[in-house]
Amino acid sequence: MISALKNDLESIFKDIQISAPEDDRLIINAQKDAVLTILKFFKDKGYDHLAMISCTDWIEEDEFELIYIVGSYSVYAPAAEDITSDKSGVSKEAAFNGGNILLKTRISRKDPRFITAIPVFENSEPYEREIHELFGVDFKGHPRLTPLFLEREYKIPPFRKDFDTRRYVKDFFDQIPFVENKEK
Amino acid sequence: MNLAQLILISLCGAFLTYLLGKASSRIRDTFAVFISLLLIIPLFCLYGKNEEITYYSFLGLPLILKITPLSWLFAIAVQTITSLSVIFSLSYMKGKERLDFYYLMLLLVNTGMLGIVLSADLISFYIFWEIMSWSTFLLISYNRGPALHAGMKYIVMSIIGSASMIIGILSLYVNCGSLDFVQIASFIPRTSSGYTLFILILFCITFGIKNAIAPFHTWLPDAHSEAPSPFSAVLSGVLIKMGTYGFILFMYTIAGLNIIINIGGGSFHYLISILAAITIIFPTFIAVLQDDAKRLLAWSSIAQVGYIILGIAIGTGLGFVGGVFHFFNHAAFKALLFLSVGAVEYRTGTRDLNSLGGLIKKMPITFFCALIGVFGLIGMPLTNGFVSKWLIYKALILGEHPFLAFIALFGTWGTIIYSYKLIHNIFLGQLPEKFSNVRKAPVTMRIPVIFLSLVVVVFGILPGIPLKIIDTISASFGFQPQDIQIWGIASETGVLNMVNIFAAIFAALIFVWLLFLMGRKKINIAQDDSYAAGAYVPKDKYNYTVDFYKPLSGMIKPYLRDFVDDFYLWLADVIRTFSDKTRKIYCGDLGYYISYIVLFLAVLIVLKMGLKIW
Amino acid sequence: MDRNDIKKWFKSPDKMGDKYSLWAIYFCTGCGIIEIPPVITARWDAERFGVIPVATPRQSNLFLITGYVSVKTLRAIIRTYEQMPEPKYTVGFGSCPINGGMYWDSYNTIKHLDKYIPIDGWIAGCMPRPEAIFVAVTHLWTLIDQGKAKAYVKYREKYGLYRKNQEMALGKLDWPPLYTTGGGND
Amino acid sequence: MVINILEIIISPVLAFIIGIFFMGLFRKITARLHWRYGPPVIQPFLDLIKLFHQQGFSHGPVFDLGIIMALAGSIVLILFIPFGGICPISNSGGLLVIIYIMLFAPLGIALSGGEAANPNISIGISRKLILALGYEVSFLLALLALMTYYNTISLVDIVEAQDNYKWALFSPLALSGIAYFIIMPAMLGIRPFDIAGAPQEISTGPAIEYGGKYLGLFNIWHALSMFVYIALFVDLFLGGGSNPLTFFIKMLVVFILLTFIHGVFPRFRIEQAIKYLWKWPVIISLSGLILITVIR
Repeated sequence: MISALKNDLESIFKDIQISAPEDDRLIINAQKDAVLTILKFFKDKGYDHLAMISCTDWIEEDEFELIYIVGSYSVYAPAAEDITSDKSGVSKEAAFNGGNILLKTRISRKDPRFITAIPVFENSEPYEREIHELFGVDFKGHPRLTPLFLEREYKIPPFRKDFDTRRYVKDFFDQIPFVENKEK
Repeated sequence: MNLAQLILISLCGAFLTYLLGKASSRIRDTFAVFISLLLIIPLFCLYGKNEEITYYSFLGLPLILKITPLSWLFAIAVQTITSLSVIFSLSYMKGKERLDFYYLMLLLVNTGMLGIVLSADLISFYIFWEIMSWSTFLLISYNRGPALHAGMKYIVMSIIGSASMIIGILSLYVNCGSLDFVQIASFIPRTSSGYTLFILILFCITFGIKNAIAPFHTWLPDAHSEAPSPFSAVLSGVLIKMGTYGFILFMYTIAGLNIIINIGGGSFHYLISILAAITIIFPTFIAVLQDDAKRLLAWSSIAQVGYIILGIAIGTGLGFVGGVFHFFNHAAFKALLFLSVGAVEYRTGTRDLNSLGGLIKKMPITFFCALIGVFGLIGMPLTNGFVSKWLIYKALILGEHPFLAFIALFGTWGTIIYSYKLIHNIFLGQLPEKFSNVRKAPVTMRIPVIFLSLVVVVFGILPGIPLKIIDTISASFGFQPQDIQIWGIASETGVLNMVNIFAAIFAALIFVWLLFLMGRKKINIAQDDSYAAGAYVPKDKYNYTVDFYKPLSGMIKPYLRDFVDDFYLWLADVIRTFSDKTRKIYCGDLGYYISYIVLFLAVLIVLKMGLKIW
Repeated sequence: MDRNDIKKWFKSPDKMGDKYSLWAIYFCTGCGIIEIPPVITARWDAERFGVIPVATPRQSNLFLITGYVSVKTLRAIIRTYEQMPEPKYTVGFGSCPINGGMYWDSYNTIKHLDKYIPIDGWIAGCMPRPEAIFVAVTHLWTLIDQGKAKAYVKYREKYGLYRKNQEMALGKLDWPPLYTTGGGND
Repeated sequence: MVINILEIIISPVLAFIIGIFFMGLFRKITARLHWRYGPPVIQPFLDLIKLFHQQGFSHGPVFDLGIIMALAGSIVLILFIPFGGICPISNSGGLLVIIYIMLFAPLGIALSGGEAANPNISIGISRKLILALGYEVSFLLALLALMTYYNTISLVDIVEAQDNYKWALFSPLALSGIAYFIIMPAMLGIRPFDIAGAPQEISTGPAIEYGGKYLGLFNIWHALSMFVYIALFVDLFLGGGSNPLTFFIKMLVVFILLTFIHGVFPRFRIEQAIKYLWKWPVIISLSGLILITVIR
């Protein structure tokens, strides 16, 4: 099934690199503007569960990398050994090993802007809010990019590599004086 | 000052307020208060004297007014409650229009009730009964809109009642010749018991409708929640009790004790007490489900009236004294509750139990009086409600009616459930933002409320005062007199010493208060400094009032659909469709009319010939 | 645990009362709360010492701050601490409330908890075992006996400083200051 | 007259001591059920000492009045209940007055809880009142069976009628006695029915905002109400005892049985509690009442 998917993808989309290290995982590197169409393509194929959107900060190449992890609930994918021992009561042919798809894309670090994936997957809203708060990536079309976890405003969003936590603690928490005790 | 002048003064007093109203509202208000207060004094000094006066004769039948201990008690209750509600409506109805009409109707209702209570023959009884019914109808539908529907429902049922009363009066006139209570009372033992049963049933239908007993109660909740608050205090305080007066009148003065006991093998008064027991149970639990304060109180009135009729219908001296005393208490604390809900509605503009809350900080006196009213309703030991309920229960238990006693006692816990919901949703809990600038109730509203709560507490601690009056009534009806002291009842089967209980509770309160002071000094904190699991209390969203008894209502709601009301509405539909069909006969075409006449004549001829056509 | 020391009872019943009925508020502040269930149930039974978990701050007089304190939880800890009636005692579990522990350089945890609320005693260990908790309780007893467990008095007297620190760390607090004049009203 | 005043002073003090002892025993037995040592038996007494010198927060005058009224109601209730030979106020009203004075406590706590303006408290109070509605049915049926069987409404007569081992529990009133015992946990508010004060769900319901001395008064009230309900059961169904010692032993037996029930059962949800309370105890007490009316 994975291999069938691979050639469909290559036929439809031009400049994407696909690699399949194991039989149940597919890693795709695509361009910024192709991401939504690929996501829709996978959704129609039964991959209806967006497990995670995560972001890594390639500070040397001055780029952010957004990773969309898509899995499928509708098609039950039992663990490998179930198939052999046939305990799971699922006939062999139907045992489609859905696995999950990693769709990676690169956006520039200086003005990190990207479009929201809510039209395709509604549940991507909190993930994008989190990435906006902790990396500073702005998702156009997102209904509410309000702060989610953090208590305070940060000049540099905390998960970026150039955010120096030690210095932040020194010039924020350590400024708060101790309440000295009388008899000390 | 004889009775006819009394009625005359209150009647033209009513019309005079209407005329004065044209001049200026201030004079009208003061005159209305003056006239209603003035009438209490002559009534008060009529105690003990049994005056009688035939003020008019109609078709050869004398119309008589007579004062008896029973009518004295009812007259005093009627007059005080009406004057209190007149004082209350001075400021409650300030902004509203058509006030002259309102005061006229209120005083007319008062005249009607006084007339009923003082009349000694069926004609004047019926006249005043109609005055009362019609002026109540006009008052119920005072503020337009849904009130008209409620008024219509009320007037239809009371017309049915009056119709059955007319039939009773006519049949009595035909058989007995005269309509004076004394003659009828002497006539009843002579006739067959079937006829007395027929008369009793007819009149009990009338009084049952007015009294909102089980099958005829459906008009009361709508009428109460739509009527203006001061009038609904009168309506549920004393107006319903005219039905009770009628019951007592017919069961004891006219029919007499021993006839009632063994009429139909003793089944008649037992049937009424079962009906009364039913009226205690299901309205109490419907009241638990209500969200509108006045509708809740209306359902509770039906339940409490069940207690009164239960007390009267058992037929023992103790039960009768308990029933009449409960009438007096219910008039006091139910009017108190309606007036305090009216005061809350006047200040906050709403009486929906789901959106109110925390008003104790803004209206402490109204809260305290409403609390005493609720304690009276439940029957807490230091209030008058407890003494009357104790009497009824003792009569039931020692009178070998354990199941009736169980229903009455279980009704008490239903009363606690809905009356705590009333107090909690209006006065306790967080004060919403929009009520933060609510002011105290105005003085004219606080006077009646404070007076009534004093009545509830004083007669609770010293029940001897009213009980002695009621004992003279029960003695006049042939019950053996109870041994009544100032502090309660002393009889060999069980002593109730209210002063003793008051002393014990007071001493315990003082002792616990000292224990309370022994601890460390308390610190007063604001309403939003409450436990919210570490979070700060959110404004306006920290109140649990919507659907207060959710688990209970989930279980009892399906059983409590008001079948009787649906039956009546279904009956009304059937009659409407039937009359629609018959309407088609009058199609306005002359040819049809002639054919109807000819057809009818043919039928007559056939009948006349005894169907021997050939 | 010399219980029948009746003379001590009559001399200072309030101290003894505090000692032998420490009611701890059951508030899970951090990762250390996993140590509390074994402490209060059959395995180690804190009720022998009179320590029982209670649901609300109003009823409690012992506040166990178990584990690291994140910035958001600090808001709830301060709120709960201020709602507790005096005399109240606080015990910090593990190294994180002392100086941030292994989150010493994190932007989101509170380093020195006693900058914000006064602490009576600390238990070292990155999640102290139940025996250590009982040692802390008995140590707290000796502190109460010597009258040194006066953190709530310090909080009352230096409330202005504490409040300033809290506002520096958390920004605007949405409840009014507990003591208005800086000095407490007993 | 002097003896009467002496009795009026002694019986609440005696009730307080027994109540506090029962609370201590309660925690000790439940602890032993959990295989742990549990606090010393005098622990509730130590808690009271601590609570009374701890600071109390008040939400307004009705907040204080409510808890004072609740405790005063329980103390007055003790005066009405014959304890062994001692019965301070025996001549006014009998069982009917007792039923109505029992209303002081729930209403007092409901009022003070309502004033504390906390939704958890309101939920606790509404659960407590619904639960009371649940057990009140069979409680009233049991009492009515007793009153009609002995044809009196005064408790003292009922106790005298059961002298020299004619206990009501073994007479035709056995059914009502069993029904009364089944609903006892609901009346005392212990484990199978402690929905109103569930610490986990609504953080102890009405007792949330009670601080120092308020919690002290609340604990004293709980101890006294436990004493009252068990004493009433012993008086009504177990002959009431000629001297305080036999009375105390009977109460102890009943109490220990109840603590076992408390230690073993999980907590009902409020709907389950009502369904249960309106089914089994009502069937038993109703059949008891019918049996009594048939016999008399």
